[in-house]
Amino acid sequence: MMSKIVRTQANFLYPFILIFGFYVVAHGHITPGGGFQGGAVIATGVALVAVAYGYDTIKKWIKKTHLTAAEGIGLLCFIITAFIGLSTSFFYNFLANSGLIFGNRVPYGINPGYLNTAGTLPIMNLAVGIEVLGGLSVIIMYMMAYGREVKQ
Amino acid sequence: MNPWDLIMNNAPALAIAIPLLGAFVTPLINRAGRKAMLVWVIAVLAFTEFIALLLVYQVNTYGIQVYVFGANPHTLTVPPDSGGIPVRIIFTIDGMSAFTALISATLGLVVGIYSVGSEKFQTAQEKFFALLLLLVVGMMGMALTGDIFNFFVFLEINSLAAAALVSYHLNKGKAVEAAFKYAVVSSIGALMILFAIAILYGEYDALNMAMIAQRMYQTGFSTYDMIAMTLILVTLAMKCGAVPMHYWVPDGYGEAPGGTSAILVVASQASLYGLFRMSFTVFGLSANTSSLGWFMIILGLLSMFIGVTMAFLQHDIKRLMAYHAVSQTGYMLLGVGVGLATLGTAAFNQYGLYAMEGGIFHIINHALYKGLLFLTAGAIIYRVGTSDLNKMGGLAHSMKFTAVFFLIGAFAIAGIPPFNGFASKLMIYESVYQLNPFLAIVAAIVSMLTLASFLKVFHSAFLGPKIYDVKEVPKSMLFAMSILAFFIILFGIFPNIAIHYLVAPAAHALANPLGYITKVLGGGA
Amino acid sequence: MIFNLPFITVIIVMFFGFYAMVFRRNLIKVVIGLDLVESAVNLFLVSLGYVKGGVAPIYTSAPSTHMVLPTPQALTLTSIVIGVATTAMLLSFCMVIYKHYGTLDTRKVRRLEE
Amino acid sequence: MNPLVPTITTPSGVWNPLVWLMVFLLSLIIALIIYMRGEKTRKKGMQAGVFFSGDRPPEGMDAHIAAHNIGWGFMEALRPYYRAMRKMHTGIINDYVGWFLGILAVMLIIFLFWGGA
Repeated sequence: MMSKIVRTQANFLYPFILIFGFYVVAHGHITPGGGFQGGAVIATGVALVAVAYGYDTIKKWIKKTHLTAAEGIGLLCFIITAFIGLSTSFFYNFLANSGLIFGNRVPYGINPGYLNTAGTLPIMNLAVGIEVLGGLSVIIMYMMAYGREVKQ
Repeated sequence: MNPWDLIMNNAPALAIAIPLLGAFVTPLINRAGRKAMLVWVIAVLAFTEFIALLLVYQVNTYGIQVYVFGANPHTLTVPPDSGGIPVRIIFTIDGMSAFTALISATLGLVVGIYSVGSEKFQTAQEKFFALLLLLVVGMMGMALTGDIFNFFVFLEINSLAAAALVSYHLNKGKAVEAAFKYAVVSSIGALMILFAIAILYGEYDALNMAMIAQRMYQTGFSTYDMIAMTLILVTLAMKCGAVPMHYWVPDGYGEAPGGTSAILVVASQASLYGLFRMSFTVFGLSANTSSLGWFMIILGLLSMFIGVTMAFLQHDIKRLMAYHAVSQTGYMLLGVGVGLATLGTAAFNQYGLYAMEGGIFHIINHALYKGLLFLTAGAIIYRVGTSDLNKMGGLAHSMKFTAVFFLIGAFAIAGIPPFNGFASKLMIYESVYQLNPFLAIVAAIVSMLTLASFLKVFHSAFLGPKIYDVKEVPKSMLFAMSILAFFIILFGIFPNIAIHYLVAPAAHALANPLGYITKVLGGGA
Repeated sequence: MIFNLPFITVIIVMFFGFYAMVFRRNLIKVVIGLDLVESAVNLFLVSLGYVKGGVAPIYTSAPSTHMVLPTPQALTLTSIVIGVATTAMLLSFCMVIYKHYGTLDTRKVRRLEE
Repeated sequence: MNPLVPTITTPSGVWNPLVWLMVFLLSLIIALIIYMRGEKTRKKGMQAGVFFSGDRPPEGMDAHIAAHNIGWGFMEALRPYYRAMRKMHTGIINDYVGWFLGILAVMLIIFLFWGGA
């Protein structure tokens, strides 16, 4: 556990980092960024809290099994989305231009950035985001746990 | 659309999608119990094997197959609005790809069955099996892809999964040391390949192998191509374990758990496939194939000789076999290198093609018998608890089946007729000596030394008085070994089954890069 | 000349990486060297994607002409993802090695030789 | 080419495993016949008791020739070669990377100056 100043800073920054991470994930198909970057940003939030409070405190708040489950669910969503298009071809973008939830056409030229475009890409971005946030956080957690074991 | 058509149309994609799905689901299924997880893993591996057989059938029946991810229809390689460049991820399956995919799937299935017994008492088995499936994904992807960047990605999947598998038994840190070395060396190699890919992309504006080969052929071979080619070929030679860059091989294979070394052999052979694919299909049209061929021949000779003499020195059973893997890789490089050196001349049809067939036939033979030998070594370690040959003896008293399987594998690797090693070695000897008799002499001497060192292993591990009071290994391990032993004898007595359906299509596919390019780019372009 | 600056940087960074990998006798430094090489290759990929006068391929803020191809960025991104996985795995290996061997000196981490 | 015909034709000859197998079996049968025609009156079990100059015969690991003793002469004859090989296989990760980069550099030079294109 680090000093009071660091902990307060971490408390203050943590929600903003999370929100920024989810923003990057959600806008993956229209701006630079995407699932991996957003997930990595979220994982840095976890890392910040973990460093500020120390492993002993954080392991009560964040369960490794939940993170592993997030990893598995993200990967499954990704590959199942790829499998749904199989009747045409693997990874086929079956939602594109269909007008459904993500199916709008992307307009040319300057526009505010419509989220409901690009077919299956936002779904895959979300899946990757969940997977990466789980995966990177669990790496951090395991490394901290093992580091303590090595020290002893 | 009925399920059969779905599988037939999407077989190339399913070859990687099914093991990938299997790898992701394995940890979740493990919540329902170990038995369910094992059944799931074996089912996935068996289905992958089925898909690989289907690919071989499709290639032999309909010629080169092309599969484009996310395209409608799935054979649309060059979309009309792309400016004539294949922009999507393309899987191109010719004889050589199908051949490598079949070996990967087969050894994956065998090692999966074997590991059911051999990893019974380990913790975190679901992670082991997930990594095994990921390794199969990496090998299949390397074999099937027609896009160099994808090749890099699958190469990295292959290396990372393999390194993680090597470290699975900690073995007081020794296995982790081996895995660290393996991972560092493969990562630096993969980065060099990425550098080469960047050079090629900057020059030709494409990532598709066929497109790069065609544009290189049109504009001539430049210095940048030369640098890219050297980076790719040296790295892939290192990844398949050619001397003098073989140091990671004995570490990695020697410390891998149980039968996993058997699949690591195939993981290196996927790199060997990459070496052949790059040198024949991508660079073969433009570069000087004669000097490339001699590069492979010299690496092959060095690997053969240094590998086998270093193996003689070892007293750790798996490390000894790992050096033999280096040595046997030399035969494949020699055979195919002679083919490459004579490509385009009259000598190619005279003996070069036979040398290539011999080298490629040796790939599948090596996967079978070295796989069997590593499985027997894993069985010995499973029962005896040590891998030191100095402490072994008299195991044939109690482990009769393992001894017989070991003997089959040892005779096959030493080239004793009528096992399969003899058939491919004969093809190599009798064709390479026409290029230079020295090559055949070295190959024959190495074969003798191989027999000598396996006699040493057989004597010290299986013969002598009964020292260990052990039982035979579990049935699943014996079953896995018997599959490989069956194929060794089958390909030994009827070598033409393998040559006709697998080896000859692979050799002809490699020797015909124009057919590959035409199939992907659709004639003109 | 000024446009060759990224490529010169690539070469310099890459050689620093190679130097660290070949001459530094510490496992962590070897991993750092590997990451330097990786950064150099990524920089090379990104600088290849630059076109004079081109606009980043973002639909929301650009006119519909003069966009550069997003492929190099995608390649770099994939390479970064793989690099993260590799680095995490190598550092975990370093931790396990340190626990069992008590050292990170490459001359002592050699129980597997010959 | 019928895949079930076992004959391989190489540029310099042919190889048929079935013929080889038949010859092998034939010689086995001949050897068996010779063996069967041997002395029938020998006593079984007498040959096993070995006499080691009055000593008790060694047991277990002592009666077994361990792996490092096999092929000693071969390695002794090639001692300078093996000394060089031992020096090459250091087991240090820096050397592994160094060899790879060295071969890369050498091959770059060779391909750039002598052929390749």
